[in-house]
Order: sequence, then structure tokens, then C-alpha cells
Amino acid sequence: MTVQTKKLNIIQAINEAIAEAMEADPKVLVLGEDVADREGGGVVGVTRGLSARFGDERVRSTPITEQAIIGAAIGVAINGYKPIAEIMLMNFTTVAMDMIVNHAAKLRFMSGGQTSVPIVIRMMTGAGIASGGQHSDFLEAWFAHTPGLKVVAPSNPEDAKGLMLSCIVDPDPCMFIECSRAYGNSGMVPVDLAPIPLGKAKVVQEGSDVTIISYSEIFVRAQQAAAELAKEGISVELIDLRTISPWDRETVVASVRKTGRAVVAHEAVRAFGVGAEIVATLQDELFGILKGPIKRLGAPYTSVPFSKVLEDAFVVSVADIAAAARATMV
Amino acid sequence: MTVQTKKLNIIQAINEAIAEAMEADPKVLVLGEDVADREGGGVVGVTRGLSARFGDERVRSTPITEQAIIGAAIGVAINGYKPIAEIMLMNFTTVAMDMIVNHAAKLRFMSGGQTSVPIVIRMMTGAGIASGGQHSDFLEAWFAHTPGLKVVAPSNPEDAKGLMLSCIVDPDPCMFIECSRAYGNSGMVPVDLAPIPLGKAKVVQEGSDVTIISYSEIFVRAQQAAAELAKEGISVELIDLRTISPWDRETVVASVRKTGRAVVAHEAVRAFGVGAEIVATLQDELFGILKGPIKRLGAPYTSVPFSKVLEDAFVVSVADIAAAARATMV
Amino acid sequence: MASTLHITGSNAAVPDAATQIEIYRRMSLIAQNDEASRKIIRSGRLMMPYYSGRGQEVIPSAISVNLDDSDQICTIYRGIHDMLAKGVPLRVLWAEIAGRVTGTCKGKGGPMHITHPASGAILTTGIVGSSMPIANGLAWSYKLDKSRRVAIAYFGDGASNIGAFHESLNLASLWKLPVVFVCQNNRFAEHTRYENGTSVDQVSKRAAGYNMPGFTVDGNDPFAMYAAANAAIARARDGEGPTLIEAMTFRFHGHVFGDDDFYMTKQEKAEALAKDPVAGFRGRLIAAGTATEASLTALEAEIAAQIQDAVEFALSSEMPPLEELLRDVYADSGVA
Amino acid sequence: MASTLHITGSNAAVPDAATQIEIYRRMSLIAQNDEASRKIIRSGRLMMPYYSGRGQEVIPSAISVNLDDSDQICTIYRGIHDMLAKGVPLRVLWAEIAGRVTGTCKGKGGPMHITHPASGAILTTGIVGSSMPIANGLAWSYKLDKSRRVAIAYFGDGASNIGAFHESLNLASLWKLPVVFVCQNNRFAEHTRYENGTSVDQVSKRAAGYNMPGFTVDGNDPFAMYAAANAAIARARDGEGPTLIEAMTFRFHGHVFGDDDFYMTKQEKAEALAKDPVAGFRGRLIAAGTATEASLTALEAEIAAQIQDAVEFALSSEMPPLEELLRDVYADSGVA
Ligand SMILES: Cc1ncc(C[n+]2csc(CCOP(=O)(O)OP(=O)(O)O)c2C)c(N)n1
Ligand SMILES: Cc1ncc(C[n+]2csc(CCOP(=O)(O)OP(=O)(O)O)c2C)c(N)n1
Ligand SMILES: [Mg+2]
Ligand SMILES: [Mg+2]
Repeated sequence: MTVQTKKLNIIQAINEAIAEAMEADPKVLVLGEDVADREGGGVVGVTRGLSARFGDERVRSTPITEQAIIGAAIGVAINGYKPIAEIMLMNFTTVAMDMIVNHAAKLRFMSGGQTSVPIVIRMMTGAGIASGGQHSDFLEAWFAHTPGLKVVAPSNPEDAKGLMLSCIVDPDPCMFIECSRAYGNSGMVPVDLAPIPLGKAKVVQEGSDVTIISYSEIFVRAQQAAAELAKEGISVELIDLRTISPWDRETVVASVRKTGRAVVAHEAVRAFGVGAEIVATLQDELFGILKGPIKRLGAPYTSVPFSKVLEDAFVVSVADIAAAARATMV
Repeated sequence: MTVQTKKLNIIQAINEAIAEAMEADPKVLVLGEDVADREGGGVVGVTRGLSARFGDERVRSTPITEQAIIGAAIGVAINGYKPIAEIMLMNFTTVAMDMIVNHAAKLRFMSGGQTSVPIVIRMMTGAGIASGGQHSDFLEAWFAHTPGLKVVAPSNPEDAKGLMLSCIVDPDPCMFIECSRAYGNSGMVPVDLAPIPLGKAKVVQEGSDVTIISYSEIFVRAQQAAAELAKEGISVELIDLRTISPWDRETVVASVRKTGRAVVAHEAVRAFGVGAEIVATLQDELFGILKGPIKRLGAPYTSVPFSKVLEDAFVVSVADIAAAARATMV
Repeated sequence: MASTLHITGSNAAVPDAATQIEIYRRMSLIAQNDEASRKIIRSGRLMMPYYSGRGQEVIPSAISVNLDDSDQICTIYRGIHDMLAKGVPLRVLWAEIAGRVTGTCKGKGGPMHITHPASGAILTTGIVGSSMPIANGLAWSYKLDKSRRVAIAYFGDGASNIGAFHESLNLASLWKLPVVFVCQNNRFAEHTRYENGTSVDQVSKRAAGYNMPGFTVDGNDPFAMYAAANAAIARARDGEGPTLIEAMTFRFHGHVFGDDDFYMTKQEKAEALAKDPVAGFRGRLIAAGTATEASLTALEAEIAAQIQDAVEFALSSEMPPLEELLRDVYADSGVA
Repeated sequence: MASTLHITGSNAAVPDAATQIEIYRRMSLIAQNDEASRKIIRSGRLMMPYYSGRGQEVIPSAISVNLDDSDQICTIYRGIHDMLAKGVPLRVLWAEIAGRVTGTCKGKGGPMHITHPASGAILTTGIVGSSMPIANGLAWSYKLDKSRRVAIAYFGDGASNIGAFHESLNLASLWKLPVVFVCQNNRFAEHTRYENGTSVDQVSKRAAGYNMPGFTVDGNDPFAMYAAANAAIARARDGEGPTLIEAMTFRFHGHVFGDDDFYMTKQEKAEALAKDPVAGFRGRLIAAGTATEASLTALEAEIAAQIQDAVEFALSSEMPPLEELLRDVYADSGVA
């Protein structure tokens, strides 16, 4: 059986997922700043063509009003719709945190299960495009620390599409993180791609020496590092976490149980980041099995700088990942 | 040399610290909802008497307007004042996260060191007083993950006073976390208490078997657990972290190097919490020295429930801490 | 102000006799329930933060008689009066407040987070201002559904100073959402007097900034309140968009149970208490011959019995089992 | 609207001849600097998100001639015109934009986060709406200092729909802060037309909701803009409180460099370009005899040379050393 595929970049993949979901279910909606075609279908075009196809009632451009955007999404979702809300950049969640954390995340619990908030919040972010300190942060650790939210961060077009399909139908609020550096990355995506289940990591490459765990665009760098390491005879098991919360503890633990060594890498600031949770869990579950300390990589404890030289130094590099993996081997 | 002391509870201790700082420096200001005496000097009285003593210009009650409160604090601080802003409850930081995270935390860095934001943000929080899902969260992990902020959480009156004195004169933004359950706890505080340096943990009790690391009111529970464990012959080294960011890695590592065992306990949700960072650091620095996995305690992955039976089960208990310490001994 | 709203003079809707009695019934329910709540908290049998709605009975009562169960309200911590007026059943309400598994939310929400979808009490928030953005979303769903339902967002005068108010009114006006923003102006935000927190002398004046009709009404006058609500709700149902109603009132028992009202003058409090809207409307109904002393006494006694029954139901109900702590975090949480 | 402000008729302040020339100088500086910026970005020698202020020159130019260095501005990503008008020196500005260590912020802030305290350009924010709450704090410090300084908060029309606008205007009015809120209404927020994001036809109408004077002015007319700024600034200095000025304008080069303006009609853009405020004021100055063709040409040439010098300075400056990555996180970061 051959699977029919087509080449898509991440923008196209997310666009397709939303379009298919809107086609399948009239309750799926899109809202956010500039998301309708009159305004260009999103600043980078993720929602392009959707309002033309599904109408201006289902795809609504909003004022600059992040609290009201998420509030509207929550309210409409409580009444059975499935809104996909765009917060243009992840840093702008800071003006809507009350709606996200105190409301979207908690309403199911606080209502004793009577109401649910099936929303998707899409955000782009990432350093490396000279956007400076207020437009580049990865804040997934905040959301992972918030029970009730699910947090997703694909690294490639297939996952982007498949995870988005799952987020849209998921009965709970999903934070969907898009890395701007990776938008243009393309890959072959099955035409009839099924939703990719949330909470399932992907073992992208099997290996025996060290497990590298990552997500979003840093995973791409991990792949490159693994290729380099292979040349040196180091066999890397590569795990793309894909969903950050709830994360796939089973897959990760099984892999590190096998390799005995691990590196966790993400773009966010290392301190108090997602990597810490994974490491803390692994040291507990695999004490005595680990062959050495688990290494964590993330941004240094600083803001995202503007100047290119500093910005390049800020983001975890292929070399950083390779070096950390090598360090686990001694 | 005898140190003169007096009995203070945490409310009084913080009040004294602020009063002394205002006395010493006319640039110290207080703002927030209901903080002036006309409005009662704060909902629990932390700022009581300050406006009467220092005037309504220096102690200002505000509207319900958290963004504007923190914005005003930032602006006035840039021009050389030292405002202490109250956000009544920690969950309400969610409506001011932009000001705190994108601005207060980053302005020194983004301006290349030209501007500084010497503000203190006081917040109370904590489960156990039937306030439900939106008034009880410990969110310190968010702020610790934000370079540029300092995060402080005292467990007793002396530390509350001494750390507040330091936060006020500190040139950087400090998040000062007050646990409402502990407000009434009293203790003897030196009359001439010097500021307690930020970033320094306190070894409250020396021990040889296991290190328990905690902060805020959960530290009090850790002390009780240590007393219980002592009866069983388990010698606990007790560390009150006091400052969460930057945390005192040196003191903690030295202690665990000695005991070989550790438990980290806090009130916040365990997953992706502050404990993870401490554990991840320890396993890296002390691999091979640790006698067993480090145990983490925190709230389960859920919202703060209202019903007393559930709320009691939500918060880490003395028994939980003792059990975790015992578990490290096997 | 681009108002298409007529609430004065000959255009004002007047509640018929049965509706007047119904408004009074809801008011009496709120007042008696408040009395019962404070008594039981004082007795130590319930521990909760209690924000009394006593004194503000008219507002939700006169509004809710214009609504049916399919219309939804978003209310706030000080919202038990709103819920009772909207028809949340007493037993499940009391059980929730008592943290029992038989409560609306299985005891997990508590008094600040009551949700009872069947009666349209869909959300209670403890965050000042946050009822409004979510009410917009509810209203958006009606518009998409092409239904004539309407959403009510309740909030206080203090809440009119927070960002969410502004964003919500702007979006609602722009999208012509069927929502009514009801500011219960009790002249205080916690301990802060209206004029020390709000730069404009009437919240309703802010409506013009959103090209929305806005007006101030005597929130303690059932006729005025009914007419205002009737007009705003009709406007919403007709697809003409949102309205801001500022209902002037007073809270009798301070911000939260235990508050000693030091920030009020004795005189202003005494004056307000003397104009108790419940007693006032009662007298008016009897004076106008709409009801008799006997009929109202009977009505009140019936309510008292219902409250008594609810309290007993609540206090004799079970606490939630510990599994509830991990249930309802996600849809599949705690499901084996 | 409780306005104590007079900006029309015989009360309107008129800039004297020297001031007119100075306004024009700043406008020309902004326009020429914009031309240079776009050229150099196109050439590939600079990589940055560039939000052109071309078309909006009058607003900060006519305002800033009423300020001195001790008065401070909070501006936004689209703020290079505001900074130039306020007097941020070209060399350090260009070096910052080029990410060089010689820049205002050692290259760490970049174009969206320029700070230059000496000229009063104290803060540039990339978050819509966030210039306003911080400007309040600056203004509060002047009040505490009992000085006559004034703070200007610049923001766009789209920003008037976000919560921070509302909270800031309310607090500023309540506390009578010496701040002027200047909305540069260029009719678009990114790709969204004013009327598709804003429920009221003029942002200035929102001022009434804060009991603050608010008015709309032709932001492309240096005389009208000067008079408005002069009145609002005087009001602030005199301790009478804040003012909201909505300055109508148009941005010539889209939202961000690379934006193709598809969301504008060709006609509206052509009309706006035809009314180029820089060319317009130039002609007016000459026609009125305030300046001559020759004198303005000389002024422009001088500016061109300064820009050229600054670009060269910037591009020949060093990049920041890697230690800068960890410096300035805290006061003692990176200090040995
Ligand atoms: C964002 C936020 N800030 C502060 C509070 C604390 N708080 C609870 S009620 C209240 C006063 C609200 O006053 P108002 O809006 O007039 O409503 P009322 O209580 O008078 O009904 C405050 C400040 C809160 N719950 N949420
Ligand atoms: C809180 C927030 N939301 C969204 C954005 C993205 N954004 C940047 S500029 C802009 C449009 C702003 O329009 P306006 O206020 O009119 O200013 P202009 O750009 O026209 O000068 C938007 C939506 C942002 N920077 N901050
Ligand atoms: Mg009130
Ligand atoms: Mg604009």
C-alpha cells in the first residue's frame, strides 16, 4: 500500500489541517488579529484562504484585544463551538494570561466537569529573526505548569498538521506553538494524514548510546547533531516530544532505560524550563540505570538580544547539542 | 552581646520593613488596591499605618487596574523611585504579566543597562483558606523562568522582614511572595535586623541523613516533618531556600553532597515546578554521590479545589514530607 | 451616543402584576438566603469567603424575569443574588457552597465558581472584569446559531476600571453581539470609594466610547430596572447589539463577610439601609393592591422553607471523594 | 468632556518662525532617515524589522519642539520618527539598529527597544498599548518631584482597543498626572482598517469616559499639531492633568518593511501620498516667506550628511562582545 504524499511547509500544513477541520465540522471557527483574507490571512499566511472558503462569520479578524480574543473563544467554546484563536506572538499571551490560565485551563475542573473549553490557541515565536526581547520568547514551561492546558510544539510539517487536527477536536484547551524560524521547512505529508494523538512522542531514530529529547525547531538541530555524532560512532536515539504537556513519559523513560544517557534540549531559557521536569523525572525513575548525569540545554539566563552575534549565541546550536551528547559519553 | 528582639507575625514584619525603608529613603513608595489607611491599609493590613505616617502621596491606593499599577511602578522606578506595588493575590499577576515579564524584567537588558526597574511586587497566595481555584495558586516557577526578575518567598517573620528590606533596596525587580496561611505565624525578630541578602538560603538545621529543601509556608511543614523524623532516628538537614531566583545552588549542593539524599517540597503544582530545576541541577552536579533518587513534592496536577477535604489533600502535608524523606532512606 | 434604546416615558416597558410578584419573589429569595448564609457562617458550620448581595436584589431579579433558561449569565464572586434570580436551584447551590459532592460543581468550584448550565448560570469568576470577555463569546455563539438568546455580563463599578471591560465593550459593539453589560454600581470596590477609583462620575458615560447605548438607572427601583433590562435585552435579541446598563445600588453587608465597613460613613450606610429595596417593593406592592400582606407573607414563608430544606440537604450531603481531586482536569482525567 | 483646553481660534498657540523651521528640520530628518533606512535594508546590509514612520513626521516634530530633554517620551516599535524628533543622536541610533556595541543599548535592544535617557527617549516597547502605563509612572515621578516635566505616551489607533489604554487613561485622570496620550491614527493596525477594529469613529471620543479632554487634530498640519501639543503640555505642566490627542495621519510604507499594502485602496494611498506633509510644509514655509528654497535645501543637505555619517559610524562599529549576552540581566550581572 503506497501512501500518497505531498510536499508542504509548516505554514501550509497548519493551514490544511484547519481547512480540513472546518470542512468536516461547521463548529470550527478561527479568530485573531488579521486572520481573515481581507487582512491577508494572518501575518505569515497560516490562515490564508480560510475566510474566502468558509465565510467571514467563521473566520474573524479581531481588534488588538488579546483578552477579548481568548474570552470570546472561551465563551463560544463553552456553547459547543471549536475556536482556533491566534495570539500573533507568544509574548502577547502575557496580556491574556488571566483568560488562559484562570479561565480556559480551570473551567472544566471548577465547574465539576459541566463545562468544557475546546479551544486551540496558536502562537508563533522564536529567536533568530532579529525581533528582539519582546517577540521571541518560548514560554511553554508556564503553560505546562498549568493543569488543564495541553501544550503542543511540532517540529515538522507532518506533525504540525497531524497535531493540529488533534488539537482542534480535543475537548480541552490546547496551546499550539509555532516556531517562526521553522515555518518554511518543508516535508512530504501524507494526503490523508490522520490526526496524530496528543501526548505521544515520536522516536524518530533509534540508537543505543544516548537519547536526545527535544521539540519544535530545536529538534531539527538535534537531528543534525545526531548525524554528526553518527560519524563519530555515537549512536543517538532521537525523540521528538511533540506534546509537552501531557508529555510522553513512557516513551522517554523506556528510551533512556535502554541508552542510559540523555540530553534534553529546548529553545526556552534553561533555568526552570521544561527540560528540568524531564530530567527530574528520569533521575527518579532510572536511578542506578543512568550511566551519567543527564544534560540539559536551553537558552542562557538572559533576555533575547537583538544583535545578530548575540542572538546566534542565545539559541541552542547543533554544536551545543552534539557537545552535550559527547559529554554524556565520558 | 545580646540581640534585642520582639515578637512579630509576618504581617507585622513586612509592615515594619516597609516602614523602616520609607523612613530611611523618601524615594520608597507604596501602591496597590486598598493599601492606604483610608481603605484599611491593605486587605490583611500589611501596609496599615503607612499612609498615615508617610502621607497619601507616597502610599497610594489605586483602582482595580493591575497593568496600570505595575506600569506606574515601572515608570516611577525608572526615574529613581523605589515603589512597592501590591498585587492583592498572586493569581492577579495574570492581568499584569506583560508589564512584569516583557517590561520590568527586560528593561535593564534591552536598554543595555541604561535603565533599571527597582520595584518590589508583593503578592499573597496559598490554598487552605477556601478561596478556590482562582485565588490560591503559587506561580513562582513562571517568574523564576523569567531572567531579570528576582523571586523571594519567606517562611517566617524574621526572613520576611530581612528579605523585604533587601528587596526594597535591590536595583532589580523583586517578586515577593506571601503565603496567606502563614501571615499569623509569629516569631522573635531582632529589633535592629539587618537586610537578609537575596540569593542566600538558610541551613536551619544541620543533619546527616537527608536534606530537605523548601520555602514559604511549606518550609514550616518541613520543619515539623524533620522533628518527626528525628524521633525515628533520621537526621535531617533543613534548608529554607528563601530566594527562589537566583537560588543558592552552592548551599544546596554542599548540603546534598554531604547527606547524599534530598527531598524538595513546595506548594505549587509539582509538574514543571521549581523543584524540578533543583533536582535537575543536583543530579548533574552530584551524580555518583547521590545515594538514591531525589524526591520532589508539590501539588498534584490539578486546580485548587474548594471543598475542604479536597483542598487539604491538595497541599503538601507534614506526613507527605516525612514519607518522602523516609523513602530516600531505603 | 448612538442609542436606539427607549426606556423612558411612554416607551418604558412595565412589568404586569404577575411579573411584579415574580420580581418580588426573587428579591425575597435573595434577601432571605443572604440572612440564612450569614447566620450559618457565624455559627461556624460553613467556612467560605462570602460576598453578600444584600441590597442589590432588584438588579438581577428585574433583569432575569426578562430571560429564560436558555439565556446565559456570567457573574462574579458577588453573584449568588444573580444566580438565585436566574433560577439556580437552592439545594445544589447550597451543597456547592458547603463543598459537597451534591453541589452544582461537586464542591470543587465553591461560592466563587458556581456553574449551573440548566438555568443558564454558566460561569462565575473570581477575577474582576473577567465575566465580560467570556460573555461576549457566549453571545457570539448565539449569533452564529442565529438564535435570539442573550447573554448578561454582571460586574461591579470597580471592574469598570480594568482592561477587560474596555476590550469587551469594544469587541461587543464592533461585532454587534447580543450581550448586556450590567454594572452593579454599589459605590465601592472592596474598601475604595467609587470616586477614588473611577475617573468619570458615571460608568455609563463610557458607553459612548464604544458607540454603544449606555445609561444609568436606579438599580433599587424594580420598575426602572425592569424597563432598562427589557429594552436592552430586546435590542440584543433583535440583533442590534450590546448595551451598557449602570445600575445604582448599595451593598448592605460590606465587601466580604467579616468586613466592618469602616470606609463608609455611618450616615450613608444608615440612609441606604433605610431604603431597603426589599421592604420598599413589598410595601409598594401592597399599597398598589398588586399583592396583600397575607399573600406576600405566604410567599416568604414558602421561600424560607425552601431555604431550610436546601441547607439541610447541603449539610447532610457527602463530601466529594478524593478521586475528584484529579477528575475534570481534562475530559478524560480520572476516567479509568 | 471636562476640558479646560483651548486650542482653537485666538487661543491657539502659533509657532514662531524659528520654531517652524525647527519643526521642518525634524520632519526632514525623519523623512530622509526613513529613505536611508529603507535603502540600506533593501541593500541587505541591515537585517531588522523596520516600521516606517514616513507620513507621520508632523506629529512628533510639532510636539517635541514644545519639550526639552528632561521631558520624556515612551514610544513604540513604530517610533524612530518619535525618537529623531525628540533628539536621539543619529550615530547611536543607527548603531543600535545595526546591532553594534556603540548603539544606544549596546545593540541589545534593537529598533523596537531604543532607550536614550539623555534626550528623554526613555522607553520603546514592542507590545501594543504598553507605552501608556509606563508613561504614567514617569509622570508620577515628576509630580512627586514637584517638577514641571511632562511625559508623552505615543501609540497607534489600534492600540486604543487594548486594555492598557483604558487602565492608563483612567489612572492618569484620577491622579492628574502630567502626561499627554498621543494616538497617531494612521487608519490601520497592521492590515486592519480603523473601523474594523475600533467601535467608535474617533478615538478622542473615549476621553470623555475618563473625564479627560480629548480631541482630534490634523496630525499632518504642523500648526494644528503644534497648537494642540502646546495646550496639552501646558495643561500637564500646570498640574491640571492628562490629555488625549488623536492625531490623524497616514503611513506611507505599510506596516513593516516588505508589506505590500494590499489592504489599502490604491486611491486612498495615492491621495495620502499626494498630500505628503513634508513636501507640503516645505512649500508652505517658502510661500509664507518663512524660509527660502535655498535655505531649506541647505538644511536638508546638512541632514543628509549627518545621516550618511551615522550610517558609516554604525556599519563600521564593532558588534557587541559575547559577554554582553549575560550582562545587564541584573545590576550585577557580568560584573566580575
Ligand atoms: C483582577 C483582580 N484584581 C483584584 C481583585 C480583588 N478584588 C476582589 S473584589 C474587588 C472589588 C471589586 O469591586 P467592584 O467591581 O465594584 O464589585 P463589588 O465587589 O463591589 O460587587 C477586588 C479589588 C480581583 N478579584 N481581581
Ligand atoms: C499586545 C500586542 N498584540 C499584537 C501585537 C502585534 N502588532 C504589532 S503592531 C500591530 C498593529 C498596531 O496598530 P496601531 O496601534 O494602529 O499602530 P501602528 O502600527 O499603525 O503605528 C500589531 C497588532 C503586538 N505587538 N502587541
Ligand atoms: Mg462595587
Ligand atoms: Mg495604526
